[in-house]
Amino acid sequence: MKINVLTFAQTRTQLGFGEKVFDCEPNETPREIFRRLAPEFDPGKTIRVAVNQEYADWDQPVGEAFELALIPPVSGG
Amino acid sequence: MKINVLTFAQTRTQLGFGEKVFDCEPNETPREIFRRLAPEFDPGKTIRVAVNQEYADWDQPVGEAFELALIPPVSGG
Amino acid sequence: MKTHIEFTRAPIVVPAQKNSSREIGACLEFSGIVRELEHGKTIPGLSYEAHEPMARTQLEKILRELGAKHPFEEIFFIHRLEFVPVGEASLFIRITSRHRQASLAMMAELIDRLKADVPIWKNSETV
Amino acid sequence: MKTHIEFTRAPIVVPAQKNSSREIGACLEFSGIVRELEHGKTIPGLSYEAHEPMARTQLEKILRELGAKHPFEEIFFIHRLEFVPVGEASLFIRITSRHRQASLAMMAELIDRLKADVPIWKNSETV
Repeated sequence: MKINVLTFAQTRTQLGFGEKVFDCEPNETPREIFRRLAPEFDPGKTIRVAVNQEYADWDQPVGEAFELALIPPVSGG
Repeated sequence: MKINVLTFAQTRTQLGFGEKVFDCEPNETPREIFRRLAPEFDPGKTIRVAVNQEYADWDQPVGEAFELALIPPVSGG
Repeated sequence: MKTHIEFTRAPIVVPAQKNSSREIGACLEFSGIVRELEHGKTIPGLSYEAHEPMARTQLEKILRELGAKHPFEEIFFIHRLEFVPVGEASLFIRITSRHRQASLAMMAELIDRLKADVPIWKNSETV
Repeated sequence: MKTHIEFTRAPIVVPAQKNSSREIGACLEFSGIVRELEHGKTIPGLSYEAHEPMARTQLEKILRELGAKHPFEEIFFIHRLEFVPVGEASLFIRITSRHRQASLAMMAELIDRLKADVPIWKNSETV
């Protein structure tokens, strides 16, 4: 299946793209997908992941998700 | 000495005037002055008194005060 | 910390916004509006009276006290007196500060103090 | 409880005030303004980016959650994106409610939640 991967702020710099479509399997977790597409990238404890625009678990399979987004610490306002 | 007495809201209705000049002595307290000029009036626990535009004690002599005001519970805003 | 205290018998005119400093990060404005129902009764408006010089003195004291805890840049405080029809503002407060927390805490505490200690009274005028 | 959420790339235009109900007693407005000093450095402004659809979803969820505790009449939430020069607003929030407490609590908690959970980021642009 295809999944749209979005990055923002410092994660866009780290990964070198803002939006890209990747292949993945429904039983893959966000952590596994990012390990595959950006082996150097470590989310640490501060970067969250969103699946279909909801905060999600790094270790929960993505299922039929259409979108995966890296959410570094936010700073709106 | 002369003292200017002000009343507001329900105390104006109770005393029947909004502003009036009275004679008093520096060693009289607000309670004594009001007992003399409005014997029926009872400040109870909710009506405060202001001497020279500062909240004051009902039982403290007024001294050289120029103004005595009855301050029923306030409701601005 | 600049303060402006005003009492008016006409509809409140919100003062123009000009930032006095490039370090202001928050501007908070509150309008208190007269509601149609007062203790379950429909009213045309509220009438306000004040001991104006004492209200001003008390407000200045309260602003000094609260400003020591919540440093602000500038406060506009405007209270309308006499008759205020339903739907119009009886009170307007603007607070500017570097950080939002000071404005928010200041606003909440200032209105609490206003309603406890500043000699202003409302009387509902029933039809 | 009506909510309006808007993202704009132009200077924020404060929406006209029309009271939707004669039972509104409080109108609270917050503007978040870009300050000149960011971590001790002078900046010309800040650039904001957002995951816009997710930011909107998160805000709607937060407004539902907070509205259950602090019943409000209407909320306007406007966040500016891209470059915002010093002295201009990056954020505008208007909350109307029957009583002031709901607007004040809502405003404080909404901004806290915005700064914790809504996918919007600022980047300072140094000269």
